[in-house]
Amino acid sequence: MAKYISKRILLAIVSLWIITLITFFAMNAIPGGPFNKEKATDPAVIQQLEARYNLDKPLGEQYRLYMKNLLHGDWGISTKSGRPIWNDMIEKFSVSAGLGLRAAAIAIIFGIILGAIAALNRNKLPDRLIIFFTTLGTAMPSFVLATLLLLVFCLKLGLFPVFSSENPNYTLPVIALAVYPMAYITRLTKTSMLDALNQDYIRTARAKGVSRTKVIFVHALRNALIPVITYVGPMVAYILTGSMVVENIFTIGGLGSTFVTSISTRDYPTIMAVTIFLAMLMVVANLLTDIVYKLVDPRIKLD
Amino acid sequence: MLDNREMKRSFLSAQVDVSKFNASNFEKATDDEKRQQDVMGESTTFFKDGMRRLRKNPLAMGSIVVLVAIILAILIAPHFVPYSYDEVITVNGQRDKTMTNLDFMCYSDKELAYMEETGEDLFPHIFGTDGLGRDYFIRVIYGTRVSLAVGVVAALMVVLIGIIYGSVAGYFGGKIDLVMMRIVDIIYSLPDMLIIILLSVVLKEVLAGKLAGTVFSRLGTNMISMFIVFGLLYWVSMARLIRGQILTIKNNEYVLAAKCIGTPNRKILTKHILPNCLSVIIITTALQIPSAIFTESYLSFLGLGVSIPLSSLGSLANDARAGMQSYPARLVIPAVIICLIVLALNLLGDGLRDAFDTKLD
Amino acid sequence: MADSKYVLEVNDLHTSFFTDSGEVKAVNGINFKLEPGKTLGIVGESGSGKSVTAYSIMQILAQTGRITSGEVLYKGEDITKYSEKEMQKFRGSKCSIIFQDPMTSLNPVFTVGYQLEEAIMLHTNKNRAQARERAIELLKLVGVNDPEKRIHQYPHEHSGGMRQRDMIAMALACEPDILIADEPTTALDVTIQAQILELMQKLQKELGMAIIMVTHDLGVIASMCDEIMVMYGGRVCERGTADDIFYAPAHEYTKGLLRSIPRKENMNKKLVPIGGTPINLLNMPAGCAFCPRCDEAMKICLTEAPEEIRVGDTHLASCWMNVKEAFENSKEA
Amino acid sequence: GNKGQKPSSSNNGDGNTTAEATKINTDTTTLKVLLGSEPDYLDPTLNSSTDGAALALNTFVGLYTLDENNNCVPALADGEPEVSEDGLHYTFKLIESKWSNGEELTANDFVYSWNRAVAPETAADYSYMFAPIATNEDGTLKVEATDDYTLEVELNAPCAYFYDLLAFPTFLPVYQPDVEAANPDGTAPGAWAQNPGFVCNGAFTLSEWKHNESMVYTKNPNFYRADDVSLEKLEFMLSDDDTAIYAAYNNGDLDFVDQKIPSDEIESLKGNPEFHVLDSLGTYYVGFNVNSDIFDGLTPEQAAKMRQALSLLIDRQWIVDTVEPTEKTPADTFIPDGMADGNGGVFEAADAGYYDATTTGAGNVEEAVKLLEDCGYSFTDKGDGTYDISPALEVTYLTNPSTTHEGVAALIQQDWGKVGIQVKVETEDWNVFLEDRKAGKFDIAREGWIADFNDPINMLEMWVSYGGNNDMQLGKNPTPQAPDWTEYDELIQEIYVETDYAKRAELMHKAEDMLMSTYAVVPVYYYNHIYLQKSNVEGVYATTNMNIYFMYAKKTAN
Amino acid sequence: MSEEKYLLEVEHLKQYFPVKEGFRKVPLKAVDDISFAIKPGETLGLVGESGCGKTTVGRTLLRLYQPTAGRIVFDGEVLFDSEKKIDVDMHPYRKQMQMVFQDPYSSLDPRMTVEDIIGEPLDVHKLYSSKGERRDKILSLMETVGLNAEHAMRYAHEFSGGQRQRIGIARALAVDPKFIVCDEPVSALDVSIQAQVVNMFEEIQEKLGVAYLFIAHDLLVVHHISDRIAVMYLGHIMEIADADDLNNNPVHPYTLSLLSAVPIPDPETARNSKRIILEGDVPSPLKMPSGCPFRTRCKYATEQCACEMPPLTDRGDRHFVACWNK
Ligand SMILES: Nc1ncnc2c1ncn2[C@@H]1O[C@H](COP(=O)(O)OP(=O)(O)OP(=O)(O)O)[C@@H](O)[C@H]1O
Ligand SMILES: Nc1ncnc2c1ncn2[C@@H]1O[C@H](COP(=O)(O)OP(=O)(O)OP(=O)(O)O)[C@@H](O)[C@H]1O
Ligand SMILES: [Mg+2]
Ligand SMILES: [Mg+2]
Repeated sequence: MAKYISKRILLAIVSLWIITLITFFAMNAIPGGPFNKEKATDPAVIQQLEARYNLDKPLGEQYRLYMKNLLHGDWGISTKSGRPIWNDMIEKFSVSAGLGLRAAAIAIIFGIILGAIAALNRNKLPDRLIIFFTTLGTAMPSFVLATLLLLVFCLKLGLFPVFSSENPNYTLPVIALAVYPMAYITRLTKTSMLDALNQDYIRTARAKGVSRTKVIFVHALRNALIPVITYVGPMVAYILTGSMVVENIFTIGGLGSTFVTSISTRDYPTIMAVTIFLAMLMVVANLLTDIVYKLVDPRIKLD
Repeated sequence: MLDNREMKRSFLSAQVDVSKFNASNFEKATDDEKRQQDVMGESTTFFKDGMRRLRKNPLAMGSIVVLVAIILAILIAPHFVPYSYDEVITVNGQRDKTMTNLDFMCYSDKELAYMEETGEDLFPHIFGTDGLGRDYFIRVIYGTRVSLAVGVVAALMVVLIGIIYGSVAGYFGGKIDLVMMRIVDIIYSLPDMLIIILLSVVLKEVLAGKLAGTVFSRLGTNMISMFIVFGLLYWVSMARLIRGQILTIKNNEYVLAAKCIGTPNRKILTKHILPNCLSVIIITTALQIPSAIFTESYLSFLGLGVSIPLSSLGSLANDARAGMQSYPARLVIPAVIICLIVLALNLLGDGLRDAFDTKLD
Repeated sequence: MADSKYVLEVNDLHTSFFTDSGEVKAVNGINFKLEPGKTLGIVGESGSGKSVTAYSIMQILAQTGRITSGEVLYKGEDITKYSEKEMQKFRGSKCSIIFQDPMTSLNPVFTVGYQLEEAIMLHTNKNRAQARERAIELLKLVGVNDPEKRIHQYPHEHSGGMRQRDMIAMALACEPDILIADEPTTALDVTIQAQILELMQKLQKELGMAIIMVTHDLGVIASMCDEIMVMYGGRVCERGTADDIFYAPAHEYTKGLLRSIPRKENMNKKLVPIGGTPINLLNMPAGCAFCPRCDEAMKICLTEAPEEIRVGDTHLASCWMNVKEAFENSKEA
Repeated sequence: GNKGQKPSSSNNGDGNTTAEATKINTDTTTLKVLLGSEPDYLDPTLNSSTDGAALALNTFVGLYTLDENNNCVPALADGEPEVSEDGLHYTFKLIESKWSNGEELTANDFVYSWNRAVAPETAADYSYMFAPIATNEDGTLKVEATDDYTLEVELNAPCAYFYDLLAFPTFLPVYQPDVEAANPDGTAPGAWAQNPGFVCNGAFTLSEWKHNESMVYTKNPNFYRADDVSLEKLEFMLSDDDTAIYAAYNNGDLDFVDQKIPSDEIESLKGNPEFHVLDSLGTYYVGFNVNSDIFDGLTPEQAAKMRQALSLLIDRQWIVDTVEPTEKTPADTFIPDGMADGNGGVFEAADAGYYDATTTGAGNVEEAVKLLEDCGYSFTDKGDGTYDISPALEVTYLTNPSTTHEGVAALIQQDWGKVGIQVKVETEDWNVFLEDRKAGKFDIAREGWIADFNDPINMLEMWVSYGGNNDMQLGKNPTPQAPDWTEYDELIQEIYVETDYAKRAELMHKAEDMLMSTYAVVPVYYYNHIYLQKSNVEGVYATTNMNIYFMYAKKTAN
Repeated sequence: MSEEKYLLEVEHLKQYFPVKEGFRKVPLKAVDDISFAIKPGETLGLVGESGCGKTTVGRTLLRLYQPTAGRIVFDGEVLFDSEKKIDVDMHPYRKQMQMVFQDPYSSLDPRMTVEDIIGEPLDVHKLYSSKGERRDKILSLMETVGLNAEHAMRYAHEFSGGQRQRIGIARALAVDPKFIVCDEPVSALDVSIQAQVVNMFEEIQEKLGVAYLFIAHDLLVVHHISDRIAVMYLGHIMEIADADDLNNNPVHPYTLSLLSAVPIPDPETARNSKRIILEGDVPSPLKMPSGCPFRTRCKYATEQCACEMPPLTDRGDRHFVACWNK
C-alpha cells in the first residue's frame, strides 16, 4: 500500500511538473500582461514592477526561478494585489471547500437515495419523475439556475438575504452547486443499481431468505456504489475548488472566481499557484478514490 | 449392449381410451408440417429491437417530439418572420423610442400609426423587442440555431478526436496506452479558460484572413476557438470512454477470430470494434451536445461567447440577466429553450442507452 | 394439517415471464412429488424450464416472472399462498438452493464468513459469535481446509471448487429439508465436479435431506438420482428411475438424447443427433413441443399435446408413440 | 389579436412610473454600500481604481477634500495656504490631528507620503499626478516640513487645478512606521494596508475583511471631524454581478449602490427618488486608428472626411436612449460638458459643438455619402434610404466584452450599414483588448476617458505623439494617410508652460479643434454617474470625478 | 520423431505471459515445453482442466500469441524457431490454419450478417473475382455446414447456439484450411445440439481431409472425435496416446483420475465404478510446484517428482507418458 501510494505520488509529481510547464508557457504566450491598465502607466513604473516580479528576465529563467521558489515553499506574490498568494489561496479555498463539502454531501446522499428509488421502480412513475426532475435541474446553465434561485428565493419569497456580511447564507449556493452532481449521481446509481440487482448474488441473497430491504441496501447498494465512487472522487475535488459562476452571483470569496479573475488580469503567480493547487487536489482526490475503491471492492488490486 | 439390457415395459393400456383415435392420427407427419410448427422468430435487427424499446419510453419519445419541433421552428421561422436578428426595427426608416423593450405581441407607437394609416398589417413581435429595438423572437430563433450548431459541431469534434485517440490507446494498449492516458490526465488538469483565451488570440491571427466571407467569420474567432478548445480539451472524457469500451470489446472472441483470419489491425478497428461501440458513441454524442451548449453559455457569461450581433441562447440569457426584474420573460425564454433542448437530449440519450446499450445476447 | 408423506409436492405449476416481446411460458404444468431423503433429478436441454421450476418453488423469480397457476405444497402446505415475510422464513431454512455459477453467486464485496453468518443468523437466534462458530463448523463439514482463515477471505480469493463448497455450506446452514441444486457442477472441472458430487451424496446420507438435482448432464444424473424427470419446453416428457430412463426410454426426446451423447456404446459409431433447433417459447407449437424435431412425429403430435401415460411401475411418459402402440395393440387384439 | 394594444413597458418616464418603494433595512448605525468588486490596494498611494479611491477617501484625509458641492475645501490644511506671487510656492499650515492609533500627524507625514508616491520602488500608477511639483536632483519632491505643522511645496509651473490634486487619493498621507515595517526588503510596498486594523487617519478604519465578500469599516474616533460622523459602521459588499447587486438592493441588503445598476432596469427606475444621476467628467468615444489600412491610399484630409462621414452616421441619440438610458448627453465635443477651463469658467460653452449630436444618424446619410464619395467610393441608392458601397468596405470594430460596449457596437454596425459598410465586431478579452488597442492593432475601437482631475489638459495631453494613451496613433509612426501631428505636440508644450490661465484656455481650445478636425476621435456621449440610495439615507455625496464620501451619511429608521 | 510426414510439428513450445505481481513482472507459464505432432487429416484431442493452457496452445500455434520459445513446423515449413530465430509473416498461412471458438455468442460480431461474417476471410485473402463468385462461395459454405441460404442476411444474434457454431465453422472453412484449431467448440452447446456439431466436424474431415486440434474438457466427446488424445495439466502434456488406447489403458495417475471422474451416462456403470477423487485444487500457474506439477495431488508422488519434471517417454505404440512412477 505504502509502495503503491509512493509510486502514485511519484507519477503525480511528473504530471504536475508537466502541467506547470504547459501552464507557465501558455499563460506567457497570451497577449496582455499583469500591469495593463486602461490608463497608460508610466513605463518606469512598469519596469519597476516587472523587476519586482522577475518578469524582466527571459522566460526560461523566470520559470526556473518560479520553480525554485515553489520548491522552497514560496508560492509568490500576486501581481494584482501584492499579497502573498498562499495565505489568500488557502483562505479562499476554505470558503470554497466549505460550500463544496456541503454540496457534495447533499449530492451524494440524495443522489444515491433517489437513484436507488428510481432503480427499484424501473420504468414506473417514480423512476420517470426522478429522472425527469433531476435532469431538469441539470438542463439549465449554472448562471441561469443561480439567477433564478436568487430571483425566486431571495426576491420573490424573501427567504434569504442576497448579501449579508455577518451571517452569509449558503443555502442557495449549495443548492446551485449540488444540483448537477446530484443528478449525475442519481443516474449513475440507478444504472449500476439495476446492474447489481440483476446479478446472481442478489438471487443468492434472496434464496437465503434475506429481506427485500436488506437485499437492496446491503447486498445491491454496496456493489452499485463502486461505479459511483469513481465519479464522486474527482467530482468532490472539482466541486471543492469552487465555481466561478456561483461565487460571482452569490458573492462568495472562493477559489473559483479568484482563478478566473487571475487569468483575466494575467496575475501570473496566482494562475500558476491555483493551477498547481487544483492539480494537486485532483491527484489527491484520485488517489483517495482508488483507495476507497479498494475498500469497497476487495477484488481491486492496487498496483 | 443396450438391447440385451432393455427392460420390459409393462404397458398399461387401460390408461388411455384408444377408441378416441383413428389410424390417421398416427400417420407420420411430413417435414413440411413439422417445419410449420417450428417458426424462427421474425427477423429483428439490433436497430429494430432497440427502436421498439425506445418507443416504449415516454420520456424519450417526448424528447424526440420536442427536438423535432425546435428544429422545425428554427428552420422555418426565419422564412416568414420579416425581421432580421440584427435589425433595429424602423418604420419608414425611422427609429422610435417606443420600439424598445416591447412586450409580447405588441407594436410600437409608430407601427400602430403606420398600420392605422396604411391599413397594412405588420408582422407582430411575438416575443416583443429587446432594449435596442430588435425583434426578440427572431433573435431567439437565431440564438437557438447558433447554440444547436455549436453543440452539434463541438460534439462531433469531441467525438471524432475522442474516437481516434481512445481507439488507438485502447486497441494497442500496453506502453502506448499508458503514455496516452497520462497525457489525458494532464490535459484534464489544465485550466481551460487559459487555453481558450490563448487559442482565441492565436487563432484570431491565424484565421482572420482565411475565414473572411465564410459563415465562420460571422460566428467570430471566439466561437471558432471554442470549437477547437472543445476539440482539444473536452475529448478526453470521450477518449477515456471509448478506450474503456474498446478494452472490453477487444476481448471478444470475434476480434480474435478476425485476427485469426488475417484481417489487418486498421480493418479490425473500423469493421469490428468501432461499429460495436457505435451505440455508446451515439449516446455520448447526444449527451455531449448539451455540454457544449453549456460551455458556450458559460463563455457567454464570461464575455467570450459568440460575436455580436449574432446571438446564442447563452448570450441572450446572459444579457437578459441584467433586466431580470423588469423583463423576466427575456431571461425565461432562452432559459426555457436551453432547458428543453438539454433536457430532451439528455432524456433521449438516456432512452437510447436503455434501448440500445443492453448487453447483446 | 394433514402430515404429508412428501416434503414437497408440485401440482400443475405454470410460470410465465411477461417480457417486452410477450408472455414467455417457461413452465407449463409440472407435477412431481418428493420424498424426504430422496433425490429427484431434473434433466432437459437448455431453456426447458428446469431452473424456472426451481426458482418457482423458492419464489425467487426475476421481476417479470410470475407463477400463473398451480400449487407448491411443502409438507402439505401451499407455499404459493405465503406472504413475502413467510416466504423469507421458508427460504434458506426449509429449502435451500445452490446455483450453477459459484463465481457470480457469491457477493464479491462481503467476506465468505459474513455471507455464511448472515444465512445462519437469519433463521436462528444465534448471535454473531455463535454464528461464526457454526460457519466454521459448516465449512469443515463441506471439506474446506483451514476454515478459520478462509472465513475472513473474500469470494474471489477462493477457487471455483471452494466457492461451490461455500455455497453448499451456506445452503446447509439451517439444515433444510430440501436442497435444490441448480446445475451445481456445470461450471467446474471434472475432477472438482467429482469432489462436489461425492460431497453432496455424503451430506445427503448424513443429513437426510431431499435433493432436487437440476442438470443437463445425463452422466451426473445417472449416478446421483433416485428418480429422474426429463423436461422439454416447460413440460415433463418422461419420468422414472434411472434404469427406466436410460434403458427403456419411452419418449422420443429421451431416446434422441441418449442416441446423441457419446457413450461407451457408441464410441466408434456416428452419433445420431436430434435435428432442428431448440424451441422458441414465444411460439410454442400447438401440439407436442418436441414434434418439430421429432423423427417419428405423427399427425396427432402436431395438434394435440400428449398426456402423461404410465408405461411402467415407476415410469411415466408423455408421448403419442406410446398411445400409438396401445392403439395398435388394441387393434391387434 | 393584440394589435392596437398599448405596449406596457414603453412608458418612458412620463410621470406615471410610480416608483415602487424598495425594502429598507433599519439598522441606523450601519451603512451597507456596494462599490464594486474587491479593490487591489487599500493603500491610497497605490490605488488606481475608482472604487478603491472611494475607500481611500473614507479611510484617509489629506490637506484638501471635496465638499458636497464639489468644491475643494481645506481638510487637514488650516485654512488657505500662502501662495507666492509667481504661483510656484505654497505654504500650508496644518491643523492638529491624529492617526487612528493616537499618534500625532505632522507635516513630515506628508513629505514622507508624497516622496514615497513618486519613488520608483513604490511603482505607483498615479505617480505622474505629482508632475506639477518640482523635484530635486535626486528625484525627491521639493516638499518640505519647516515645522511639525507647516508644509512648503514648490511647483514647476502655476497649476490651475492644484487643490483638486491635493484632494486626490494619491496625495493622502500614510503612516510611515507601519509602511516601513511591513516592507522590510522593499518588494511589498502595499503590504501594510492588507489586513484589517492598519493605521489611517480618515473617518473609518478597516476592522474586518472577507476577501471577495465584504469589508467592514468602523468609525475612527481620532478622525479630525469625528463628531460629524454618525455612522458606527460602514460595510462594503464586494460583488461585480449587477444582477445580484440589484436584487440585493431591492431586498434591503444594501443601502447604496454605486454605478452597478443593470442598464435594462434603469427604465423602470426613472422617476424613482432613490435613483440618482450625476454628471461626470468623461467622454465615451469611438477611436480610429489613423494608420489603419482602411484609409490606405487616401490623403490625411480624405481620411478625416471619411471618419467624419462615419461620425455623422452614428445615431447618438438612439445610443443614449437604448443602450445606456441613464439620461446621458450625446457628445459633440471631446472635452466633456461642465469641465472647468482652469480660468474660473466652464470649458465648453453650452451651444458649442463640432456637430449637432442629437441629430446625427439616419438624417445624415446623404451628407455622409457625399463625404465618402470624396474619398473615392461610389454608391447606389437602394431606394429605402440605404446604399450599396463600391468598392466594398469592411471594417473591424474592436471592443471588450460588456453589454454596453457590445450594444453600442451593434448599433454602430447598423448605422454604418446604411451606406453599405460592413462592420465586423471583434470582442476581445479585456487584457488582450488593452494591448491591441495600445499597439494600434485595430481599425476602430471603443474608447472612453474619465478625467482624473477637473482640467481639460488631462484629456488633451493624452494625444501627444509620445503619449502612452494615444491609442489613435496620432503622430506615431505616421503613414501617408495620418495627419501631421508635430504642431499638436508643440501646442501641448505651450499649454504646460503658459502662466496666463486665459491664454491657456484658448490654447486648449485650439488643441481640441485640432484633434476634432482629424475625426480620429469621435465622441459619442458624456459619461454620467448613477447610483441608488435608500430613502432613509442622506448625507452621502459624490463628486464629478466619481469619488463618493460616506462619512457624513445619516441613516434614519424609515 | 517418425518417418511419417506430419502436417504440424510442435517442439518444446513455451508460452509465458508476463503478469504483474505487486511491482514485479513474473512469467506465468501457461504452456511450458510441450511437443506433439499432427498428421494430415488427423484429429488430436487436447483435454485438461480449466486454466491448464489448452487455449493458449491453440492460439500460440496460430501465432495469435508470440511464442516464448520452441519450434513450430507447418506442412514442412518452419513458422517459428526460437533458436534459429525464424519468425515468418503469418498472413499467407492464415489461409491454411484456422480456428473455431468456444463461445458461439462472443465469437460472432453481432453487427454483421451471416454473409458478412463468412465473407470476411474471403475478402481479406481476396478469394474471389466477382461479387457473384463471392456470394456463391458463401452459399456453398453455408450449405456445407447445414445452414439455409435464406439465413444469409440475418444477424448472428438471431441464431441458436448450434447454428451460430455452424457459422463459425463456415468462417473457418472459407479459406479452405488444412488445419483447424477447435477450441472447445461444443462446450457451450446443449447436449442435443452437441452431437450435430460433432458430427459435422467429422463429416467435414471426411470430405475435406482437414486436421484438427480438438480442445475440450469433455473426455467423452474428445474420445469420440479424436484419433489421438493429449492430456494436459498446468501447461505440460502428461500423456498422449491413441484415443482408444488412452481410454482403455491410461497410465498417468492424472489421466486415471480424470477418466474416473467423468460421469458416465449409464446408471449401471455409474453404480459399479469407483471414482478416484483427487484431493484439492489445481495450483495457480503463478505458484507452480517444483518438478512435476501434478505431484501435489498425486498419490504416488515421490521426492524425485518434486525435483524434476518427468520427460514424455514412449511406452510403446506411440503412447507417451510423463511420469516417474508409472
Ligand atoms: N427473466 C426471464 N425473462 C424472460 N424469460 C426468461 C427469464 N428467465 C428464464 N426465461 C426463459 O424461461 C425458459 C426456461 O429457462 P430456464 O432458465 O428454466 O432453463 P433451464 O432449463 O434452466 O436452462 P439451462 O440449462 O440453460 O439453465 C427459457 O426459455 C428462458 O428464456
Ligand atoms: N493473455 C494472457 N495473459 C496472461 N495470462 C494468460 C493469458 N491468456 C491465458 N493466460 C493464463 O494462462 C493460463 C492458461 O490459460 P488457457 O486459457 O490457455 O487455459 P485453458 O486450458 O484454455 O482453460 P479453459 O478450459 O478455462 O479455457 C491461465 O492461468 C490463464 O490465466
Ligand atoms: Mg438453468
Ligand atoms: Mg480455454
